[in-house]
Amino acid sequence: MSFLSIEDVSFRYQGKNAVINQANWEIEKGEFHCLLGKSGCGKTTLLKIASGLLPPNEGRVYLQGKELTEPSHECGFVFQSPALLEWKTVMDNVLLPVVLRRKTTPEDREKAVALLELVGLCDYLNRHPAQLSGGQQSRVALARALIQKPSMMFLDEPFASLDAITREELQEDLLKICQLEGTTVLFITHDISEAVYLADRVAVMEQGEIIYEADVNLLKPRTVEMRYDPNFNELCLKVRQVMGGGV
Amino acid sequence: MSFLSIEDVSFRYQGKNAVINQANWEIEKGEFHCLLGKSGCGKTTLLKIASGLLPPNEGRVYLQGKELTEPSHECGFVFQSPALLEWKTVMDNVLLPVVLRRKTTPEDREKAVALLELVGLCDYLNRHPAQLSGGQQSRVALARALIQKPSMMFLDEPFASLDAITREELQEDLLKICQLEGTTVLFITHDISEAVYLADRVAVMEQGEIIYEADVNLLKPRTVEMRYDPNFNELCLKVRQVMGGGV
Amino acid sequence: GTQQQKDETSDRKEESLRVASWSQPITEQTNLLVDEEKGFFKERGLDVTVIPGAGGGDAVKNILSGQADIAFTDPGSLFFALDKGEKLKVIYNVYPQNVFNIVSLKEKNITKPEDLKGKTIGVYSLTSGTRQNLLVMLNQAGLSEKDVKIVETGISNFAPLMQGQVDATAATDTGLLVGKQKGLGEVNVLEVKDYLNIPSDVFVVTEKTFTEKKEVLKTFLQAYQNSANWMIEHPEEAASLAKEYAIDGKDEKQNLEIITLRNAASVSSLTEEQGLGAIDLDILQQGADTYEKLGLIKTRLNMEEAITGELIHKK
Amino acid sequence: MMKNVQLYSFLLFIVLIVSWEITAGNMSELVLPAPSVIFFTLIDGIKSGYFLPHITRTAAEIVLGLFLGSLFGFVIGLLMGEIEFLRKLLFPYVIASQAVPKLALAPLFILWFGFGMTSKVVITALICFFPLLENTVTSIQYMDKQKIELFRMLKASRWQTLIHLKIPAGMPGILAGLRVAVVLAVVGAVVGEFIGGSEGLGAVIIASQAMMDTPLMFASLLLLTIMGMGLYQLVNIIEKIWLKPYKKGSKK
Amino acid sequence: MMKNVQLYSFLLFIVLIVSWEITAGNMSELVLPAPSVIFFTLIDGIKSGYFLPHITRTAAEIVLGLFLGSLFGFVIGLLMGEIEFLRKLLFPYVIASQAVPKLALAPLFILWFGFGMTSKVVITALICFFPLLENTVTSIQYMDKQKIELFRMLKASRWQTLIHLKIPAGMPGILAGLRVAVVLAVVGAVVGEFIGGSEGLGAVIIASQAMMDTPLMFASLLLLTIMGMGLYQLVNIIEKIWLKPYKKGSKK
Ligand SMILES: Nc1ncnc2c1ncn2[C@@H]1O[C@H](COP(=O)(O)OP(=O)(O)OP(=O)(O)O)[C@@H](O)[C@H]1O
Ligand SMILES: Nc1ncnc2c1ncn2[C@@H]1O[C@H](COP(=O)(O)OP(=O)(O)OP(=O)(O)O)[C@@H](O)[C@H]1O
Ligand SMILES: [Mg+2]
Ligand SMILES: [Mg+2]
Repeated sequence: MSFLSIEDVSFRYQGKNAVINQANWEIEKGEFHCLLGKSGCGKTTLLKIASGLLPPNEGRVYLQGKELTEPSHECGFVFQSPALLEWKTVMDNVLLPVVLRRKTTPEDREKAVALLELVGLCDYLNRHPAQLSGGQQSRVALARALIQKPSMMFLDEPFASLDAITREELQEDLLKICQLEGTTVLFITHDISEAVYLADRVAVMEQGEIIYEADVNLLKPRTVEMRYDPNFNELCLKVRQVMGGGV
Repeated sequence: MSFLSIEDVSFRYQGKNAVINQANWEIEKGEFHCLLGKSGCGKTTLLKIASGLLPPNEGRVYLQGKELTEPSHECGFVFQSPALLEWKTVMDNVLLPVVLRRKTTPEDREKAVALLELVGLCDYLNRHPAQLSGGQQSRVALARALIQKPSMMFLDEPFASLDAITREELQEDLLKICQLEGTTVLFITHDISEAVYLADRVAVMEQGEIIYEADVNLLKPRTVEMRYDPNFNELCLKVRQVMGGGV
Repeated sequence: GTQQQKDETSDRKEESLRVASWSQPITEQTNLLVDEEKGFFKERGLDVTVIPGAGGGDAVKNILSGQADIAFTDPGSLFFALDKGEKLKVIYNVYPQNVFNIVSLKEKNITKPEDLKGKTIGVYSLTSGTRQNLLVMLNQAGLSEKDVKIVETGISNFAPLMQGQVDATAATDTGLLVGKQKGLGEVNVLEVKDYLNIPSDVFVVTEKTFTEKKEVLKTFLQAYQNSANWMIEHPEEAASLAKEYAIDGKDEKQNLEIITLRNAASVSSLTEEQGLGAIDLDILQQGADTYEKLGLIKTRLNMEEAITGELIHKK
Repeated sequence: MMKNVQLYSFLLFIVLIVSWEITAGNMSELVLPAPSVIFFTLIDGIKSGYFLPHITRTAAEIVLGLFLGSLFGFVIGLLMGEIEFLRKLLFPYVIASQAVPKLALAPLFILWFGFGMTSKVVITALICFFPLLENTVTSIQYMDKQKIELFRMLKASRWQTLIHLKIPAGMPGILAGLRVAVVLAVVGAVVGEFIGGSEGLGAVIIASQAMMDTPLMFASLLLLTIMGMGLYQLVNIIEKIWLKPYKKGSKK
Repeated sequence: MMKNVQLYSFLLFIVLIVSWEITAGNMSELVLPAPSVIFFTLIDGIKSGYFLPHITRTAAEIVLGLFLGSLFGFVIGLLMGEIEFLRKLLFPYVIASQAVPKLALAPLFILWFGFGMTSKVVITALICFFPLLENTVTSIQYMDKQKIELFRMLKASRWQTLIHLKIPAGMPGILAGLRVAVVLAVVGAVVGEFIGGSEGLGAVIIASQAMMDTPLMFASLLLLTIMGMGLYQLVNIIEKIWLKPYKKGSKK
């Protein structure tokens, strides 16, 4: 039984054409899957369906064998835009998922500080979101998702507004954390090499359909050198071609 | 005389440490400059100062020899987040700069349609921003900046939320348009190869200072093949190193 | 003589005259409201406008501010204004009879003013004549405001009486009439006029208007006398016209009863003698003195200065 | 669920009316007339044409007063929202104009605006202008900083920024102010008529009180409520049309 | 510029007072008393202790009525904002309660709540509850869809979403409603005292009207204006403290 399975899911926004068309997908426990696709092809929509935020018009989503009809306690989500609460400090934004579940403890605060340190924002604890740069905001959103220690994570282009260096550091950190906690991940990105580097399996969407999927046969844990591995480059090229790009 | 020149500019947000520290920069007419740097290093701030949105605490900015104290009519700006007006359709959002200047003519509408076609959104004219995907929104913002035919463009990570393929197409288009109109461009990105591919000159910022600058000696117009040119790769690597990334 | 006068005035230009009333256009003032139909004023070359108000004070203020020429107001408001040093003239006594009374349920056994001691008494509003007349009545019985509890009950003042929230309530004769129709049971009524018959309403003008517009005022008063006479002689016609011209004139039968009451209040032994509108100086002076004694006004008023009967067409 | 609203609404209405009828049965008509009595009074009054001139008059005052009041409230709200100087300068007078009970100023209003319809319209306008002013001032102040920067970059004039950004973005709040204003306008017109009106539902209320015709008073109050509801619903309809694009995607 | 506000404000005040003084000079004191006269009446009344019990009484009614009214307005606003069913069900009664002039219902209020302070507090509460209700309903409805999704994803209960998202995000609008409410509360208390009050500034106004002591009436109106302004400023101070984080970066 897969951890998450998407079965024959279709979706249309009110009165519009189908945005997701008969999509199928399975993720085993602890796997890291990446979803690629052109802008507007339906990645975000599929992710919202998979997480229970949107009910599909057709088909079903199962999480650990149970049909998913609403978001589950075990899932974390990083949205495409940071969605921080402007009236809370960075610290309080990160602690939000905890606050909603129970009283925060000093350990929670320590955990939050550690996560903010991880994303390189430990000097910004008491700032408000409007006082952060774009990339800093998206890192706060990432820290907020990680504080729940979810067993399943949905990440929608979490690194899109980060520079190459910071992004690579965070990729490493994310991989480490997920491996440590056995987190299952569905990750959207438009950076092909990022997808291949992170994923156990990549998929490409086009106009609401999953048109390509492939296992990534690279050793784990990944190292920076692998980015220059011929296998790696080949797979990247293949994905590029599927997505419709020339050489 | 340079088209835009930034002289000894420093800036601090209220009561905080300096975010921009004695920055100097010159752009000649028609040149395409790219600014790179880690997230939070001050790129957006510098761009806002250069465009006259923020007054520097120290130093001056000159546009065509005149000191810049407020945004100029000749400049276009693409913000890091799309900043679309939710209550207007895509079409009206694109036409906004025109509406603010004069009555729109049928030619303006044709122009807008052409630009939306360019960014791949001609089917979405009558949608509202909330009905678009993240990447589609940022493309609308780009079209909005282009409709003014500005002689100077400031672009803050305009392609951050676009997939590799769409991004490359738009890079080509942007270069073409700028060459045609002789537009001077200051472009922020965190994709090193994008910077090198697009720019006549690249600069790297770190903690509010410009720590590296280099001319890009590649032929113009750029072709896709150049991305695999050894010169190109060497420059990318150099920039990477300056930014603090390993090999 | 009337016919001749009519001819004289009809070729003159219409003189406009504004009467500030203490109320809205109500049934009891029908004679003032039906000029369109009956032409009491028009025929004499007067174009009379009635300005509504909320209380006698408004009427006085409206003549003081020049918004009106004649105030249709109560003596209380008159005394207050004179007390403030305003120069006013009473030119006509609209209702020589005091129409105020104190009503209590039979079982309370209040038959004389002395019985009011220690009771809770409702008044329509602190601004209204009900309160002042209540005080006058108490004063005649040697009581003061401190001996009773006065509460404001709003204009539907019989409701709290019936509900038992007040022991007695100050009202007017028309109010009592309507109240009885609405099922107010057996009641005891103490009439203020039995103790001190201060007039209910008078016409007042400023001294300036008095000197400048004597002739017009004279004509007006004569026309008003005619109209009042008409109402006394033809109460049914007035009652049916009130249906159209008065805001509260929906019920013709009730109109007739109100008009009858007002007709009765318009006449007194003095008016029998001298004609409608005759002013009794003594009683107004007594009234002013009582007000002063009650502490309602601060100065002693000499009413002789403020009263003139010279504009009234005598019998 | 939503289809049931009508049903429940109707049921609640019936329950209220019936309990009112029962309560009123034990009480003098002077205090609380039964709904049936009020209803027949209303029907009679409408049939006989008694209410017509009063309704027309009051409606005219409400509409005019509301128009003037909300226009002023909106425009002065824009000015005060935009110009801090004006905000600080005018605010004491605005508060003064609101904290003072209009009933107390009757003679002044008559002095300044005559005893005709004007004074009532002015009072109505004065009463309903404040909620719109306050909401406009507030709504155009909390703006997305990014959008303000966009408009600065596009060199929009202050006026253009208002028209194209601040007003549309603040519209939900402004309309909330308008909804409060329309309801207050009804009260305003009636209070205006209390102060020496000879026509209009407010005058009818005063007269009916004097006549102790409580059913007539309640019938007038009922008419006023209906007017208030009608206006409120009108604003809702305007909102639905105007704010459609906001709701797209911003509400489920 | 901003330092000059005080100066200009003061100048405007002087100009208004002087022109009032001049206008009043040509007019009967009964209609419009001069500011100097009002001022001395006020000082006298305060020194002699005449005003004290009335001020205390009215202030108590305002504070209590405001507290109850805004609490109810806020809570019912939240309920009606959250639950469309309640919104549709209750709205006609809310409008009815507002469109009806309270003065007209005096006898009923006295019947239900007695002659004491209760009826005044109830009227005050009833008058000031509407703006808060309306603004609360509106403010918690226009929410950023993304944030709503965030809270759904975090499995926040309806209550938590209110507390942590909708109320803080709607706070500017809610406070605008509160500002309208505090000013209306002043009017409410006074209107309440018109109906059968023997203490309080409203009763003073009525009594002074009856005795045509216009300066006393204006002095009372002045006191009411001062109360209204004080309350309004209090809300502004609360707003400044509470909304500091909103303004950071979201306003220049
Ligand atoms: N309004 C503000 N108040 C205070 N500090 C701010 C404000 N805006 C930005 N900063 C700080 O200034 C620094 C530079 O911000 P800026 O937005 O210029 O970064 P950036 O280089 O554009 O980053 P990114 O790539 O993440 O967009 C950051 O450390 C940020 O926290
Ligand atoms: N609320 C909406 N109503 C109608 N159509 C929508 C809505 N949201 C998205 N769409 C459309 O659905 C399609 C898929 O959107 P989605 O956000 O899933 O794309 P995406 O793959 O995430 O794109 P991107 O990479 O740009 O974020 C797009 O064409 C978009 O225009
Ligand atoms: Mg997306
Ligand atoms: Mg930036």
